[in-house]
Amino acid sequence: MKVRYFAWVRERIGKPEEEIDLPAGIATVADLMAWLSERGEEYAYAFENPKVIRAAIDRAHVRPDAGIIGAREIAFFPPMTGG
Amino acid sequence: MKVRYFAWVRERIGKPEEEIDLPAGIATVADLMAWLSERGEEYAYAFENPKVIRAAIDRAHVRPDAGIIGAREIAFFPPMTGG
Amino acid sequence: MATVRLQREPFDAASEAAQLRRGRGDIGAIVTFTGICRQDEAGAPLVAMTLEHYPDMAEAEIARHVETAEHRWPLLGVTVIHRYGRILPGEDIVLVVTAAAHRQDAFAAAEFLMDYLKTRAPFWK
Amino acid sequence: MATVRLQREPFDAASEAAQLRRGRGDIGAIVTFTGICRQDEAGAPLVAMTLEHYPDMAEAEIARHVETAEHRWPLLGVTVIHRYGRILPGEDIVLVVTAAAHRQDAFAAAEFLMDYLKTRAPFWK
Repeated sequence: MKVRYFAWVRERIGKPEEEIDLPAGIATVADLMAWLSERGEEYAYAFENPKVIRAAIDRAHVRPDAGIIGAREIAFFPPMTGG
Repeated sequence: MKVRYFAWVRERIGKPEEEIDLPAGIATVADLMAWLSERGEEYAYAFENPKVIRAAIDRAHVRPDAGIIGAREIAFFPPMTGG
Repeated sequence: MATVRLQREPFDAASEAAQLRRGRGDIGAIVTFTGICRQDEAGAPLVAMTLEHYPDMAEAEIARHVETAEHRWPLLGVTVIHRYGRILPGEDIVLVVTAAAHRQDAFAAAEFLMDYLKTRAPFWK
Repeated sequence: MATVRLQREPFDAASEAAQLRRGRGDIGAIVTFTGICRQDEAGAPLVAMTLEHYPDMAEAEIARHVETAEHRWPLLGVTVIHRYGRILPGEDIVLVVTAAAHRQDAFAAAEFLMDYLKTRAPFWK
Protein backbone atom coordinates (compact mmCIF):
# COMPACT_ATOMS: atom_id res chain seq x y z
CA MET A 1 0.00 0.00 0.00
CA LYS A 2 1.32 3.41 -0.92
CA VAL A 3 1.17 6.06 1.79
CA ARG A 4 1.67 9.71 0.83
CA TYR A 5 2.32 12.75 3.01
CA PHE A 6 1.77 16.41 2.20
CA ALA A 7 2.76 19.81 3.62
CA TRP A 8 3.95 19.73 7.24
CA VAL A 9 3.05 16.05 7.65
CA ARG A 10 5.55 15.36 4.86
CA GLU A 11 8.07 17.78 6.36
CA ARG A 12 7.88 16.16 9.79
CA ILE A 13 8.14 12.62 8.50
CA GLY A 14 10.86 13.63 6.06
CA LYS A 15 9.58 11.86 2.95
CA PRO A 16 6.76 12.37 0.49
CA GLU A 17 5.66 8.75 0.23
CA GLU A 18 6.51 5.17 1.05
CA GLU A 19 5.31 1.61 0.48
CA ILE A 20 3.99 -0.06 3.59
CA ASP A 21 3.09 -3.66 4.33
CA LEU A 22 0.19 -3.50 6.72
CA PRO A 23 0.29 -5.83 9.72
CA ALA A 24 -2.89 -7.67 10.63
CA GLY A 25 -5.35 -5.77 12.80
CA ILE A 26 -4.93 -2.38 11.09
CA ALA A 27 -8.41 -1.83 9.66
CA THR A 28 -9.13 1.91 9.68
CA VAL A 29 -7.44 5.21 8.89
CA ALA A 30 -7.26 5.90 12.63
CA ASP A 31 -5.60 2.50 13.23
CA LEU A 32 -3.04 3.31 10.54
CA MET A 33 -2.23 6.71 12.08
CA ALA A 34 -1.75 5.09 15.50
CA TRP A 35 0.46 2.38 14.01
CA LEU A 36 2.54 4.89 12.03
CA SER A 37 3.07 6.99 15.20
CA GLU A 38 4.91 4.03 16.72
CA ARG A 39 7.45 3.88 13.88
CA GLY A 40 9.74 6.60 15.21
CA GLU A 41 10.05 10.11 16.55
CA GLU A 42 9.38 11.75 13.19
CA TYR A 43 6.11 9.84 12.84
CA ALA A 44 5.12 10.50 16.44
CA TYR A 45 5.71 14.21 15.81
CA ALA A 46 3.69 14.21 12.55
CA PHE A 47 0.73 12.45 14.13
CA GLU A 48 0.97 13.97 17.61
CA ASN A 49 -2.45 15.57 17.15
CA PRO A 50 -4.33 13.15 14.90
CA LYS A 51 -7.50 15.23 15.04
CA VAL A 52 -6.03 17.89 12.76
CA ILE A 53 -4.77 15.39 10.19
CA ARG A 54 -6.90 14.88 7.08
CA ALA A 55 -6.85 11.65 5.12
CA ALA A 56 -7.78 10.50 1.64
CA ILE A 57 -8.15 6.96 0.32
CA ASP A 58 -7.48 6.63 -3.38
CA ARG A 59 -7.75 10.41 -3.70
CA ALA A 60 -11.10 10.84 -2.02
CA HIS A 61 -11.53 12.43 1.41
CA VAL A 62 -12.38 9.97 4.18
CA ARG A 63 -13.04 10.10 7.91
CA PRO A 64 -10.75 8.47 10.47
CA ASP A 65 -13.10 5.52 10.89
CA ALA A 66 -12.99 4.67 7.17
CA GLY A 67 -11.82 1.13 6.39
CA ILE A 68 -8.52 0.84 4.55
CA ILE A 69 -8.66 -2.79 3.40
CA GLY A 70 -8.13 -2.88 -0.37
CA ALA A 71 -6.93 0.74 -0.64
CA ARG A 72 -4.12 1.36 -3.11
CA GLU A 73 -3.11 4.83 -1.87
CA ILE A 74 -3.66 6.53 1.44
CA ALA A 75 -2.67 10.16 1.97
CA PHE A 76 -2.25 12.20 5.15
CA PHE A 77 -2.13 15.98 5.19
CA PRO A 78 -2.99 19.04 7.24
CA PRO A 79 -6.19 20.98 6.54
CA MET A 80 -6.01 22.43 3.04
CA THR A 81 -5.24 26.13 2.82
CA GLY A 82 -6.48 26.61 -0.75
CA GLY A 83 -4.41 28.36 -3.36
CA MET B 1 -32.76 76.77 -23.27
CA LYS B 2 -31.54 73.62 -24.97
CA VAL B 3 -33.92 70.67 -24.99
CA ARG B 4 -32.60 67.20 -25.89
CA TYR B 5 -34.48 64.05 -26.78
CA PHE B 6 -33.24 60.45 -26.66
CA ALA B 7 -34.34 57.02 -27.93
CA TRP B 8 -38.01 56.85 -28.95
CA VAL B 9 -38.75 60.33 -27.66
CA ARG B 10 -36.19 61.58 -30.19
CA GLU B 11 -37.55 59.29 -32.89
CA ARG B 12 -41.12 60.48 -32.39
CA ILE B 13 -40.22 64.16 -32.34
CA GLY B 14 -37.82 63.69 -35.22
CA LYS B 15 -34.88 65.66 -33.91
CA PRO B 16 -32.23 65.15 -31.24
CA GLU B 17 -32.31 68.64 -29.77
CA GLU B 18 -33.55 72.18 -30.22
CA GLU B 19 -33.30 75.64 -28.67
CA ILE B 20 -36.51 76.82 -27.07
CA ASP B 21 -37.59 80.21 -25.77
CA LEU B 22 -39.82 79.51 -22.84
CA PRO B 23 -43.04 81.46 -22.56
CA ALA B 24 -44.00 82.87 -19.17
CA GLY B 25 -45.81 80.46 -16.87
CA ILE B 26 -43.78 77.34 -17.66
CA ALA B 27 -42.14 76.64 -14.33
CA THR B 28 -41.69 72.85 -14.01
CA VAL B 29 -40.65 69.85 -16.07
CA ALA B 30 -44.30 68.77 -16.20
CA ASP B 31 -45.32 72.23 -17.45
CA LEU B 32 -42.70 71.99 -20.18
CA MET B 33 -43.92 68.55 -21.30
CA ALA B 34 -47.50 69.81 -21.47
CA TRP B 35 -46.42 72.89 -23.41
CA LEU B 36 -44.30 70.83 -25.84
CA SER B 37 -47.23 68.44 -26.46
CA GLU B 38 -49.15 71.39 -27.93
CA ARG B 39 -46.51 72.10 -30.54
CA GLY B 40 -47.62 69.47 -33.04
CA GLU B 41 -48.57 65.88 -33.64
CA GLU B 42 -45.03 64.58 -33.27
CA TYR B 43 -44.71 66.21 -29.83
CA ALA B 44 -48.17 65.06 -28.79
CA TYR B 45 -47.18 61.51 -29.78
CA ALA B 46 -43.86 61.67 -27.92
CA PHE B 47 -45.46 62.95 -24.73
CA GLU B 48 -48.79 61.10 -24.98
CA ASN B 49 -47.99 59.22 -21.78
CA PRO B 50 -45.88 61.66 -19.74
CA LYS B 51 -45.67 59.26 -16.80
CA VAL B 52 -43.20 57.03 -18.65
CA ILE B 53 -40.96 59.91 -19.73
CA ARG B 54 -37.85 60.56 -17.68
CA ALA B 55 -36.24 63.98 -17.47
CA ALA B 56 -32.87 65.41 -16.57
CA ILE B 57 -31.92 69.01 -15.89
CA ASP B 58 -28.31 69.84 -16.64
CA ARG B 59 -27.59 66.10 -16.81
CA ALA B 60 -29.03 65.15 -13.43
CA HIS B 61 -32.25 63.15 -13.04
CA VAL B 62 -35.21 65.20 -11.84
CA ARG B 63 -38.87 64.58 -11.07
CA PRO B 64 -41.70 66.15 -13.09
CA ASP B 65 -42.32 68.79 -10.42
CA ALA B 66 -38.73 70.04 -10.58
CA GLY B 67 -38.39 73.74 -11.40
CA ILE B 68 -36.73 74.56 -14.71
CA ILE B 69 -35.98 78.24 -14.23
CA GLY B 70 -32.30 78.83 -14.92
CA ALA B 71 -31.70 75.40 -16.47
CA ARG B 72 -29.29 75.34 -19.41
CA GLU B 73 -30.21 71.89 -20.74
CA ILE B 74 -33.30 69.78 -20.25
CA ALA B 75 -33.46 66.21 -21.59
CA PHE B 76 -36.42 63.90 -22.10
CA PHE B 77 -36.06 60.16 -22.62
CA PRO B 78 -37.74 56.80 -22.00
CA PRO B 79 -36.68 54.65 -19.04
CA MET B 80 -33.07 53.63 -19.51
CA THR B 81 -32.46 50.08 -20.67
CA GLY B 82 -28.85 49.88 -19.62
CA GLY B 83 -26.14 48.66 -21.95
CA MET C 1 -7.30 54.58 -9.57
CA ALA C 2 -10.58 54.82 -11.47
CA THR C 3 -11.01 55.03 -15.23
CA VAL C 4 -14.37 55.58 -16.93
CA ARG C 5 -14.55 55.67 -20.70
CA LEU C 6 -17.38 55.73 -23.22
CA GLN C 7 -16.29 54.94 -26.72
CA ARG C 8 -17.51 53.79 -30.10
CA GLU C 9 -14.48 51.55 -30.69
CA PRO C 10 -13.88 48.04 -29.31
CA PHE C 11 -11.73 47.74 -26.21
CA ASP C 12 -9.03 45.30 -25.13
CA ALA C 13 -10.02 43.76 -21.80
CA ALA C 14 -6.62 42.16 -21.25
CA SER C 15 -4.64 45.36 -21.67
CA GLU C 16 -7.04 47.24 -19.39
CA ALA C 17 -6.60 44.62 -16.67
CA ALA C 18 -2.82 44.64 -17.20
CA GLN C 19 -2.73 48.40 -16.81
CA LEU C 20 -4.66 48.24 -13.55
CA ARG C 21 -2.17 45.93 -11.86
CA ARG C 22 1.06 47.23 -13.39
CA GLY C 23 3.80 47.74 -10.82
CA ARG C 24 1.60 46.92 -7.82
CA GLY C 25 2.21 44.28 -5.20
CA ASP C 26 -0.89 44.81 -3.09
CA ILE C 27 -3.47 43.43 -5.54
CA GLY C 28 -4.55 39.88 -4.76
CA ALA C 29 -7.66 39.65 -6.91
CA ILE C 30 -8.77 41.00 -10.25
CA VAL C 31 -12.28 40.49 -11.58
CA THR C 32 -12.88 41.25 -15.23
CA PHE C 33 -16.43 41.28 -16.51
CA THR C 34 -17.04 41.46 -20.25
CA GLY C 35 -20.58 41.94 -21.56
CA ILE C 36 -21.04 40.65 -25.08
CA CYS C 37 -23.75 41.30 -27.67
CA ARG C 38 -25.60 38.01 -28.15
CA GLN C 39 -26.98 36.74 -31.46
CA ASP C 40 -30.46 36.65 -29.96
CA GLU C 41 -30.18 39.65 -27.66
CA ALA C 42 -33.88 40.49 -28.00
CA GLY C 43 -35.15 36.91 -28.17
CA ALA C 44 -35.04 37.00 -31.99
CA PRO C 45 -31.96 36.80 -34.24
CA LEU C 46 -30.05 40.05 -34.10
CA VAL C 47 -28.20 41.67 -37.00
CA ALA C 48 -26.78 44.53 -35.00
CA MET C 49 -27.61 46.53 -31.90
CA THR C 50 -27.44 50.30 -31.80
CA LEU C 51 -26.78 51.65 -28.36
CA GLU C 52 -27.75 55.27 -27.81
CA HIS C 53 -26.53 57.22 -24.79
CA TYR C 54 -26.63 60.65 -23.21
CA PRO C 55 -22.92 61.39 -23.49
CA ASP C 56 -21.97 63.67 -20.61
CA MET C 57 -24.66 62.39 -18.31
CA ALA C 58 -23.64 58.77 -18.78
CA GLU C 59 -20.00 59.49 -17.93
CA ALA C 60 -20.93 61.52 -14.86
CA GLU C 61 -23.42 58.92 -13.62
CA ILE C 62 -21.04 56.01 -14.13
CA ALA C 63 -18.26 57.92 -12.36
CA ARG C 64 -20.62 58.55 -9.46
CA HIS C 65 -21.36 54.84 -9.15
CA VAL C 66 -17.66 54.02 -9.32
CA GLU C 67 -17.14 56.41 -6.41
CA THR C 68 -19.90 54.67 -4.48
CA ALA C 69 -18.21 51.32 -5.10
CA GLU C 70 -14.87 52.74 -3.95
CA HIS C 71 -16.45 53.91 -0.71
CA ARG C 72 -18.25 50.64 -0.13
CA TRP C 73 -15.37 48.22 -0.81
CA PRO C 74 -11.58 48.61 -0.35
CA LEU C 75 -10.71 48.67 -4.04
CA LEU C 76 -7.24 49.10 -5.48
CA GLY C 77 -8.44 49.98 -8.97
CA VAL C 78 -11.55 50.19 -11.13
CA THR C 79 -11.93 50.47 -14.89
CA VAL C 80 -15.28 50.84 -16.67
CA ILE C 81 -15.52 51.05 -20.45
CA HIS C 82 -18.87 51.17 -22.20
CA ARG C 83 -19.33 51.23 -25.95
CA TYR C 84 -22.09 53.02 -27.80
CA GLY C 85 -23.23 53.13 -31.42
CA ARG C 86 -23.55 50.09 -33.64
CA ILE C 87 -22.46 46.82 -32.05
CA LEU C 88 -22.49 43.46 -33.85
CA PRO C 89 -23.33 40.08 -32.29
CA GLY C 90 -20.22 38.61 -30.72
CA GLU C 91 -18.71 42.04 -30.06
CA ASP C 92 -18.03 43.39 -26.60
CA ILE C 93 -20.41 45.98 -25.15
CA VAL C 94 -19.10 46.71 -21.69
CA LEU C 95 -16.04 46.05 -19.53
CA VAL C 96 -15.68 46.30 -15.78
CA VAL C 97 -12.38 45.50 -14.11
CA THR C 98 -12.02 45.66 -10.34
CA ALA C 99 -8.86 45.08 -8.33
CA ALA C 100 -8.64 44.46 -4.60
CA ALA C 101 -6.53 42.69 -2.02
CA HIS C 102 -9.25 40.07 -1.52
CA ARG C 103 -11.59 38.35 -3.93
CA GLN C 104 -14.87 39.14 -2.17
CA ASP C 105 -14.37 42.88 -2.56
CA ALA C 106 -13.41 42.62 -6.23
CA PHE C 107 -16.43 40.39 -6.97
CA ALA C 108 -18.91 42.52 -5.03
CA ALA C 109 -17.82 45.77 -6.65
CA ALA C 110 -17.87 44.30 -10.17
CA GLU C 111 -21.39 42.94 -9.62
CA PHE C 112 -22.60 46.23 -8.16
CA LEU C 113 -21.28 48.20 -11.12
CA MET C 114 -22.63 45.75 -13.70
CA ASP C 115 -26.08 45.76 -12.07
CA TYR C 116 -26.14 49.51 -12.42
CA LEU C 117 -24.78 49.52 -15.98
CA LYS C 118 -27.21 46.88 -17.23
CA THR C 119 -30.33 48.40 -15.70
CA ARG C 120 -30.11 52.09 -14.88
CA ALA C 121 -27.26 53.69 -16.82
CA PRO C 122 -28.33 56.30 -19.41
CA PHE C 123 -28.25 53.97 -22.40
CA TRP C 124 -31.05 52.93 -24.70
CA LYS C 125 -31.07 49.90 -26.94
CA MET D 1 -17.03 23.04 -22.22
CA ALA D 2 -14.97 22.67 -19.06
CA THR D 3 -11.21 22.86 -18.79
CA VAL D 4 -9.28 22.16 -15.59
CA ARG D 5 -5.52 22.47 -15.57
CA LEU D 6 -2.88 22.37 -12.86
CA GLN D 7 0.47 23.66 -14.00
CA ARG D 8 3.75 25.05 -12.79
CA GLU D 9 3.96 27.65 -15.58
CA PRO D 10 2.21 31.02 -15.73
CA PHE D 11 -1.04 31.21 -17.72
CA ASP D 12 -2.47 33.78 -20.09
CA ALA D 13 -5.90 34.83 -18.81
CA ALA D 14 -6.78 36.71 -21.98
CA SER D 15 -6.14 33.81 -24.30
CA GLU D 16 -8.08 31.44 -22.05
CA ALA D 17 -11.07 33.78 -22.10
CA ALA D 18 -10.76 34.23 -25.86
CA GLN D 19 -10.76 30.48 -26.35
CA LEU D 20 -13.93 30.07 -24.31
CA ARG D 21 -15.96 32.45 -26.45
CA ARG D 22 -14.47 31.68 -29.88
CA GLY D 23 -17.12 31.16 -32.55
CA ARG D 24 -20.07 31.40 -30.16
CA GLY D 25 -22.98 33.81 -30.35
CA ASP D 26 -24.86 32.72 -27.24
CA ILE D 27 -22.43 34.06 -24.64
CA GLY D 28 -23.50 37.38 -23.15
CA ALA D 29 -21.25 37.50 -20.11
CA ILE D 30 -17.72 36.42 -19.27
CA VAL D 31 -16.28 36.72 -15.79
CA THR D 32 -12.55 36.30 -15.42
CA PHE D 33 -11.08 36.03 -11.95
CA THR D 34 -7.33 36.21 -11.51
CA GLY D 35 -5.81 35.49 -8.10
CA ILE D 36 -2.43 37.11 -7.63
CA CYS D 37 0.35 36.47 -5.13
CA ARG D 38 0.58 39.58 -2.98
CA GLN D 39 3.80 41.08 -1.61
CA ASP D 40 2.47 40.64 1.91
CA GLU D 41 0.49 37.44 1.41
CA ALA D 42 1.12 36.29 4.98
CA GLY D 43 0.98 39.74 6.58
CA ALA D 44 4.75 40.05 6.35
CA PRO D 45 6.84 40.78 3.23
CA LEU D 46 6.94 37.73 1.01
CA VAL D 47 9.89 36.63 -1.10
CA ALA D 48 8.13 33.74 -2.74
CA MET D 49 5.29 31.34 -2.02
CA THR D 50 5.57 27.63 -2.60
CA LEU D 51 2.26 26.00 -3.27
CA GLU D 52 2.12 22.26 -2.70
CA HIS D 53 -0.72 20.15 -4.04
CA TYR D 54 -1.94 16.55 -4.26
CA PRO D 55 -1.78 16.24 -8.02
CA ASP D 56 -4.45 13.79 -9.11
CA MET D 57 -6.73 14.50 -6.20
CA ALA D 58 -6.67 18.25 -6.83
CA GLU D 59 -7.64 17.83 -10.47
CA ALA D 60 -10.44 15.39 -9.67
CA GLU D 61 -11.80 17.56 -6.85
CA ILE D 62 -11.72 20.74 -8.90
CA ALA D 63 -13.42 18.95 -11.81
CA ARG D 64 -16.11 17.77 -9.42
CA HIS D 65 -16.75 21.32 -8.24
CA VAL D 66 -16.86 22.54 -11.85
CA GLU D 67 -19.55 19.91 -12.52
CA THR D 68 -21.49 21.11 -9.51
CA ALA D 69 -21.31 24.67 -10.84
CA GLU D 70 -22.48 23.50 -14.26
CA HIS D 71 -25.49 21.85 -12.70
CA ARG D 72 -26.32 24.81 -10.54
CA TRP D 73 -26.02 27.57 -13.16
CA PRO D 74 -26.62 27.51 -16.93
CA LEU D 75 -23.00 27.96 -17.96
CA LEU D 76 -21.69 28.05 -21.50
CA GLY D 77 -18.08 27.43 -20.55
CA VAL D 78 -15.74 27.14 -17.56
CA THR D 79 -11.97 27.23 -17.36
CA VAL D 80 -10.00 26.72 -14.15
CA ILE D 81 -6.21 26.90 -14.08
CA HIS D 82 -4.29 26.62 -10.84
CA ARG D 83 -0.55 26.94 -10.55
CA TYR D 84 1.63 25.09 -8.08
CA GLY D 85 5.27 25.25 -7.10
CA ARG D 86 7.19 28.44 -6.52
CA ILE D 87 5.22 31.63 -7.18
CA LEU D 88 6.66 35.12 -6.84
CA PRO D 89 4.81 38.22 -5.58
CA GLY D 90 2.92 39.82 -8.44
CA GLU D 91 2.55 36.53 -10.29
CA ASP D 92 -0.78 34.90 -11.00
CA ILE D 93 -1.82 31.92 -8.86
CA VAL D 94 -5.26 30.94 -10.11
CA LEU D 95 -7.60 31.69 -12.99
CA VAL D 96 -11.34 31.06 -13.21
CA VAL D 97 -13.24 32.01 -16.35
CA THR D 98 -16.99 31.48 -16.56
CA ALA D 99 -19.21 32.17 -19.57
CA ALA D 100 -23.00 32.39 -19.58
CA ALA D 101 -25.85 34.09 -21.39
CA HIS D 102 -26.47 36.33 -18.39
CA ARG D 103 -24.15 38.07 -15.99
CA GLN D 104 -25.65 36.75 -12.73
CA ASP D 105 -24.89 33.14 -13.64
CA ALA D 106 -21.33 33.90 -14.71
CA PHE D 107 -20.67 35.87 -11.50
CA ALA D 108 -22.27 33.30 -9.19
CA ALA D 109 -20.36 30.37 -10.69
CA ALA D 110 -17.02 32.21 -10.61
CA GLU D 111 -17.52 33.13 -6.95
CA PHE D 112 -18.58 29.59 -6.05
CA LEU D 113 -15.48 28.11 -7.68
CA MET D 114 -13.14 30.68 -6.17
CA ASP D 115 -14.57 30.14 -2.69
CA TYR D 116 -13.82 26.45 -3.07
CA LEU D 117 -10.36 26.97 -4.55
CA LYS D 118 -9.26 29.47 -1.90
CA THR D 119 -10.47 27.48 1.10
CA ARG D 120 -10.88 23.76 0.50
CA ALA D 121 -8.95 22.69 -2.60
CA PRO D 122 -6.05 20.27 -1.93
CA PHE D 123 -3.34 22.91 -1.87
CA TRP D 124 -1.02 23.90 0.93
CA LYS D 125 0.87 27.17 1.20
